[in-house]
Amino acid sequence: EDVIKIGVQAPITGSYANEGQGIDKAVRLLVEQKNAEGGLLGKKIEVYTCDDEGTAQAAAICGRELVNKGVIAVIGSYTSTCAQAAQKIYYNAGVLQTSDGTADALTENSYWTFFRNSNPNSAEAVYTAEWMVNKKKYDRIAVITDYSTFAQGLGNAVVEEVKKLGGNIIYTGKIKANSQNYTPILTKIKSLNPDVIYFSGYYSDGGLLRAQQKQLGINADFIGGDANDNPDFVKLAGSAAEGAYIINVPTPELLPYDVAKKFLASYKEKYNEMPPSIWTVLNADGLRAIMHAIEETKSLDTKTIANYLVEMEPYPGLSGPLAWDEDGERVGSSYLTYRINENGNYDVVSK
Amino acid sequence: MDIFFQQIINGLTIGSLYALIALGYTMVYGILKLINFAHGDLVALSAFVGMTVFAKILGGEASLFSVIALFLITMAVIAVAGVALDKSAYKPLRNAPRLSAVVSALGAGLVIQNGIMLTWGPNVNFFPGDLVPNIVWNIGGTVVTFIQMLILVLSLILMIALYLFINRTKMGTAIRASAIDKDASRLMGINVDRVISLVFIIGSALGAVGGIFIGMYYRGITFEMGWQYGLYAFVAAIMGGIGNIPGAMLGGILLGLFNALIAGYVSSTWTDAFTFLLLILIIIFRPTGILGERVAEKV
Amino acid sequence: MSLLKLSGVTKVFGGLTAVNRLDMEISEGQIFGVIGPNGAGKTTVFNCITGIYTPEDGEIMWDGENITGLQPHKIAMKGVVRTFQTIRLFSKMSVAENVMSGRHFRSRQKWWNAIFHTPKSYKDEIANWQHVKETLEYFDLIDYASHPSGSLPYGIQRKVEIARAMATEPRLLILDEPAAGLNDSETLALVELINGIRRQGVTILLIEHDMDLVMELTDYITVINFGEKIAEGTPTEIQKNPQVIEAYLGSDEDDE
Amino acid sequence: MTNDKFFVIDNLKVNYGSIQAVKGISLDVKKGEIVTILGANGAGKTTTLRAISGLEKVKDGSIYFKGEDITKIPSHNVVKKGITHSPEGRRVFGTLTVEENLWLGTYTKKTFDKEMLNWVYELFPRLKERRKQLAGTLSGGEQQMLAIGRALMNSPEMLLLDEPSLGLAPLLVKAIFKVIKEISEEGVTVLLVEQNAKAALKLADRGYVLEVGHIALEGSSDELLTSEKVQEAYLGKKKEN
Amino acid sequence: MKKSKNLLFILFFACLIIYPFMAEGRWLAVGITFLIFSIVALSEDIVLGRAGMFDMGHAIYFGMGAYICGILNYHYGLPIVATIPFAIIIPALFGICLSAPIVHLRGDYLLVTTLGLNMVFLQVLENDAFGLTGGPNGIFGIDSLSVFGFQLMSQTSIYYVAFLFFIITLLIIKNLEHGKAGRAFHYLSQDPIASQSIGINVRFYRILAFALGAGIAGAAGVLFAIQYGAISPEAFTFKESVLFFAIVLVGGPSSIPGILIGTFVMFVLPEVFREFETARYLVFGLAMILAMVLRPNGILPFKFGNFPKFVREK
Ligand SMILES: Nc1ncnc2c1ncn2[C@@H]1O[C@H](COP(=O)(O)OP(=O)(O)OP(=O)(O)O)[C@@H](O)[C@H]1O
Ligand SMILES: Nc1ncnc2c1ncn2[C@@H]1O[C@H](COP(=O)(O)OP(=O)(O)OP(=O)(O)O)[C@@H](O)[C@H]1O
Ligand SMILES: [Mg+2]
Ligand SMILES: [Mg+2]
Repeated sequence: EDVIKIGVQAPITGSYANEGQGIDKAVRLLVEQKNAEGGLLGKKIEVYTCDDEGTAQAAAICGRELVNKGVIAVIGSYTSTCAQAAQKIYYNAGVLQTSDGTADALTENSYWTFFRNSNPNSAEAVYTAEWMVNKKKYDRIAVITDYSTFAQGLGNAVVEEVKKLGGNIIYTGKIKANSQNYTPILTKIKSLNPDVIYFSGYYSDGGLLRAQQKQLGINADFIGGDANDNPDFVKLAGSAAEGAYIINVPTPELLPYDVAKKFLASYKEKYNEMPPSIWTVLNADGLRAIMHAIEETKSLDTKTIANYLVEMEPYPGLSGPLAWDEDGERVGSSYLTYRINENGNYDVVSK
Repeated sequence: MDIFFQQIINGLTIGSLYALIALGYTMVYGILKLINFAHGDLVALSAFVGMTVFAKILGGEASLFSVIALFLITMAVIAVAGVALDKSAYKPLRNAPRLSAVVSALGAGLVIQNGIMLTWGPNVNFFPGDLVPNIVWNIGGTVVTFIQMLILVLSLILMIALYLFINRTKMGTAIRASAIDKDASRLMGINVDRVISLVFIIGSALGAVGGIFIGMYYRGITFEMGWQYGLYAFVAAIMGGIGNIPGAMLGGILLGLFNALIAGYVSSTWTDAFTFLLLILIIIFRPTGILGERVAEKV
Repeated sequence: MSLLKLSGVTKVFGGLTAVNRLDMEISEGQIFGVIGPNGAGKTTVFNCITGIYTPEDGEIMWDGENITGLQPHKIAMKGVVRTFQTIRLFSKMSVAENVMSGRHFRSRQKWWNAIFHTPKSYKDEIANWQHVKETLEYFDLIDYASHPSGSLPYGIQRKVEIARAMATEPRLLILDEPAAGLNDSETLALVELINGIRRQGVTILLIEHDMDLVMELTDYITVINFGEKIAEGTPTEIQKNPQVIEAYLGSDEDDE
Repeated sequence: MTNDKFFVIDNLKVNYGSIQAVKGISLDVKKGEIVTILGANGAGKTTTLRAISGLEKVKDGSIYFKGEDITKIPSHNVVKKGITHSPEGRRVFGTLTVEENLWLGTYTKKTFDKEMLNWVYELFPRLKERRKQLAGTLSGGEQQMLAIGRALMNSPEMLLLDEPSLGLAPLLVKAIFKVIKEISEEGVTVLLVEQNAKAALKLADRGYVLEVGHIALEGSSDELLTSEKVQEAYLGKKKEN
Repeated sequence: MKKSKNLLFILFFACLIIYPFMAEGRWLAVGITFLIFSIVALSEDIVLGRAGMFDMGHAIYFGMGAYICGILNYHYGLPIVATIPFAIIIPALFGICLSAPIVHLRGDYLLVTTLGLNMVFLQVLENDAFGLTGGPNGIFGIDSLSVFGFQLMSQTSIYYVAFLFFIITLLIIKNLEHGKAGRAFHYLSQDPIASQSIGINVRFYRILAFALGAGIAGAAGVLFAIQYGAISPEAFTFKESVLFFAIVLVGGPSSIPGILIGTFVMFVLPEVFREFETARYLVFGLAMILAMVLRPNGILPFKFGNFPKFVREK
């Protein structure tokens, strides 16, 4: 074989299409650059993309397809559910997988093939609880999640961590994503006099929640989990966006590292747009780490590569130092809290 | 106590949106005995059309004139779309088994939904804000906004007008007759094809009002949102007694209130389950809905 | 003892009393006629007997057993089977399958035979089709066996409906206006057919507006008007009854 | 020339899919006449009437009314020309009241003719009694009265009646035939389809006998009544004794 | 005519048998899913096509079978084979209990009620009822099927297991067609009042149709769980029910070849046209409309007149 095959499993269509397409674009950009340098171990890299549509069922089919194509590593998927649905297939086939999925369950099985390139929900939850209970000293905390794997995982973890710190959760509830009308649940929360409303779901609902919160005259603070970090949050919330907090790892533009700046510049040049979110960058990091490991070990044996990834010294990533523990969990976290100002821009308020 | 009244206001607002949309289901059902599964997607389409009409044709400046024009133009466009939908997907199936048209409607829904996605993109779009004054009344802790009042009052006016039209005018009686027996109606001199088109025009235009309200009230609009509203409005129509116009209004309001009260007092995680259990109970005890006629089959 | 006995049967729709305290007694082997103006409640009486409606009041005794309010299929299984005023065939199905439907409760197959057949259920299936074949032959319908019943001429459809009812091997056959829509010569054939069925020992209860047929066939007649019985007796008695003439038959002067 | 005739059908053909229901029939009706079409079940009588009022697509041939070709006119416009059709099987509007049904009979008219309504109620007192009842809950006979009454409400020039005596009590059959006579005397031309051959021929001026889509016989009522063929096929042997 | 039909059937089965030797990877997975969906569609057809009840919640029973298999295996450690009887019987019982109060409803009312039940079912799954369903995640890591100590892990072996289930389903439906119950379904769907009046217990047979349909769909659920090793609520939403509903109608209600073609058109073709990407569902919707307009009774409609020849002979 004189080519190295890399798979991308991402939602190219469906609700998360732009995120999935971002991952695909980033991978193709990196591969193009690498091939221009003469390839990996002297071999050209080929990319195979499979659209998992953001559904578990399609993801399972993708898993089989990519394994069959003979890829040695798969980048993706964007959602935890899809990453998880194909995880066992890659494990059985000995194919490496790196995903930004944040569900804690992804590393529970300690599959040696799996490497998370983001931080798990639990890490975000620890940070969030710490910030809410110890920094802001909120007394009455209301938590809202939606029905997605991700949001429920994060929401439940936050509740747990807050309780660990002795915080007071006055309400937990679920909304149905995209149902737009959240006044019933907010009215209920209003009657409980919260200091803060924490929402672990996605921006498309978060923006509306914030707008409707203000409209109902609820004066509590609003904190959105990482999935609220999207320009549309501000557009949806309108003037109500001001003062809302969002907790996330840094946005691509805020990344301080030189490698990151270079990567973003070439991404912008090639596609005439910025990556849709930090998740694109994280997945790019996953690929970069794997390529690095291949070069260091001079091997295409996935087991060897995996071992190297677990043992390697932190490697400079776009999103900060890259290193993994033996469960495939990324070591170290870099969460930030932003406050949205009256112009709709982010101010970093806490690291 | 203020949360109770707040929930009532919440419920009435969303309920009258459901009612407006439900009228489209119920009218088409009445005349074609067809669950027009694409109606919800027409509603979604109207929000997008409204957004574009406002930005591109009306110049994006909010004024009393431009808002009224926004409504009228969008209603006209969606009415035409509704008639086109009927002519292309349902008319060829008038004499086919009933469920064939249902499948065709499901297909048409997919077409509209994905047509929206291809035209306006898969991401959230934004309906122009501040079309109406941003007035908020706070009555003893219960918050009511201008847009809520607008939705409530305008919906009510439209529904009453429709009711009178159907029951008091000759054209309205022709609609009711065509709903019962098309051939016999033709023999009375009624142009049934035109009556059916009229029904699609009215139903779609009312749906368009609903769609614009959704855009104005929530701002963010997505290509998939039609399913959600469509399903609830359809449930409302069934609860009230499908084919029955006051039933659709009652069902819509009832559903809105019920949803708000369940989310407020029982559980936000089980609202859907409660809603559908209510529906099932209503149907079991009143098999043709709350206001549906109960004509025993004559043997 | 009477085979079927109605006492005080009353059926109300909203404010309208369609059948009012009706008594009727049919003996085994009779051809019993029910006549009366349109809307008198004749069909409603039949619907009460066959369980489609439950009467508000009164009692229907079948062979000494109270069958008031029983479900229609239970009543059919006791041997009371009917045809309808407007033909109700399984119009998309073939004539043979229509007649086979009459064999349903005579068939000995169990519900789990829906999943797998046993030699016994298989034999039962063949035996019932054999019975269908005989019925088709009796009614001279064999040529139509595989025709979809809905596209057949009206007269044939009437016959299929009677054949279907007869396939259940009923004790009482209830016919609601069997001659409606038939022309005179077809009606004549129908008379023959009904006489033949009577000869098999089946009791017959029928509604009919064709007075020639009623007079020729029936042994005994009940006349209903506004849900109430206004007369009963043999055909000749009825024909002379002034009340019946006034309410139903009309006098002969009208004829010319 | 067909123009001077009141109503003419010329070589009419109608198909249901591949089935030929009407295979080329020609007939004509003069103003003020009662003409009856007789025929066995499935002969194509109903199909012919449906083709006249535009409910069925005509495959070939033409229909002229007062010199005008109405073959391709949609059914709702046929009514406006002055032809109303009381269909087979009553087809009343079940969930409308009796009175609403009658009202719809005047749909093409600008104003509602109260006198017409009173006349219909006079013809059928039962309808007056039940005028607020939903038509679907009427008995078969009552519905038939309503169907005819509804057709009369349009004060037609020509009335198509499809088996008006179907399922009616003898008294009512007589009544309805009497009404048809009255209607005709008021100048309405009647084309009557009937199973009840004897009664129909007694009433009609002329008749046509239809057999599987063809006209088998035609003539004045007296001719047909005495024709052996008609005697045998439609009146039954029993009439001999 | 009859002969060529038999020949086509034999050809079709031959193709199904050798398919795993010709396809691999994604296409083999598509083949397995085709078999599974065909089974579900055939079971939906018992209720919708044959008994004429507008069931738009069939994904409930399919999902129930899958979840019962998953739960018993994952939480209680039962081997997959041992879960099969439960995955058939429990959905069948649910089919009885859920349908009993609603089978008397007419057409569209039944449709919306079953659709509603599907929504309730989904919410039960998503809310992780009794801590068993795993919430929106579903259940991951279900064991593979092992029979007599053989681990049937490979796609090919799963394919043949599905094929076996498929054949059994076809046999059941054949038995149904040639017996009292199957005919009763047709009678009552065309005219319940006439059916009652000749002694058919309409209610009993309606519920029986649901029970049968639910049981078979439950078995298909097991196959689904085996194939993916993972189950999550999104595979059993009311949109899936709509898919099965549409398969039956596009293919031809009551017609076995029709339904197989329907499954092919509605499930396999979209896989083939993956290249259309974003426009795919638009094309899919257009195809649904077109299919119905061109073939209102389904692509291969069912023909009545199924009875032994001797009946017709003089
Ligand atoms: N389901 C129903 N709801 C309301 N009224 C009904 C119903 N069924 C029958 N009726 C009324 O009951 C009366 C008797 O009707 P029925 O059908 O028994 O008459 P019938 O004697 O059979 O007449 P025909 O000879 O015209 O068939 C009629 O006035 C009819 O309007
Ligand atoms: N909708 C239809 N589809 C197919 N065939 C039809 C249809 N309607 C009628 N036919 C057939 O056309 C022929 C003529 O039918 P038509 O109803 O005109 O007869 P008719 O003389 O009115 O009979 P009847 O006395 O029974 O009313 C018959 O063979 C009938 O089966
Ligand atoms: Mg009657
Ligand atoms: Mg006719």
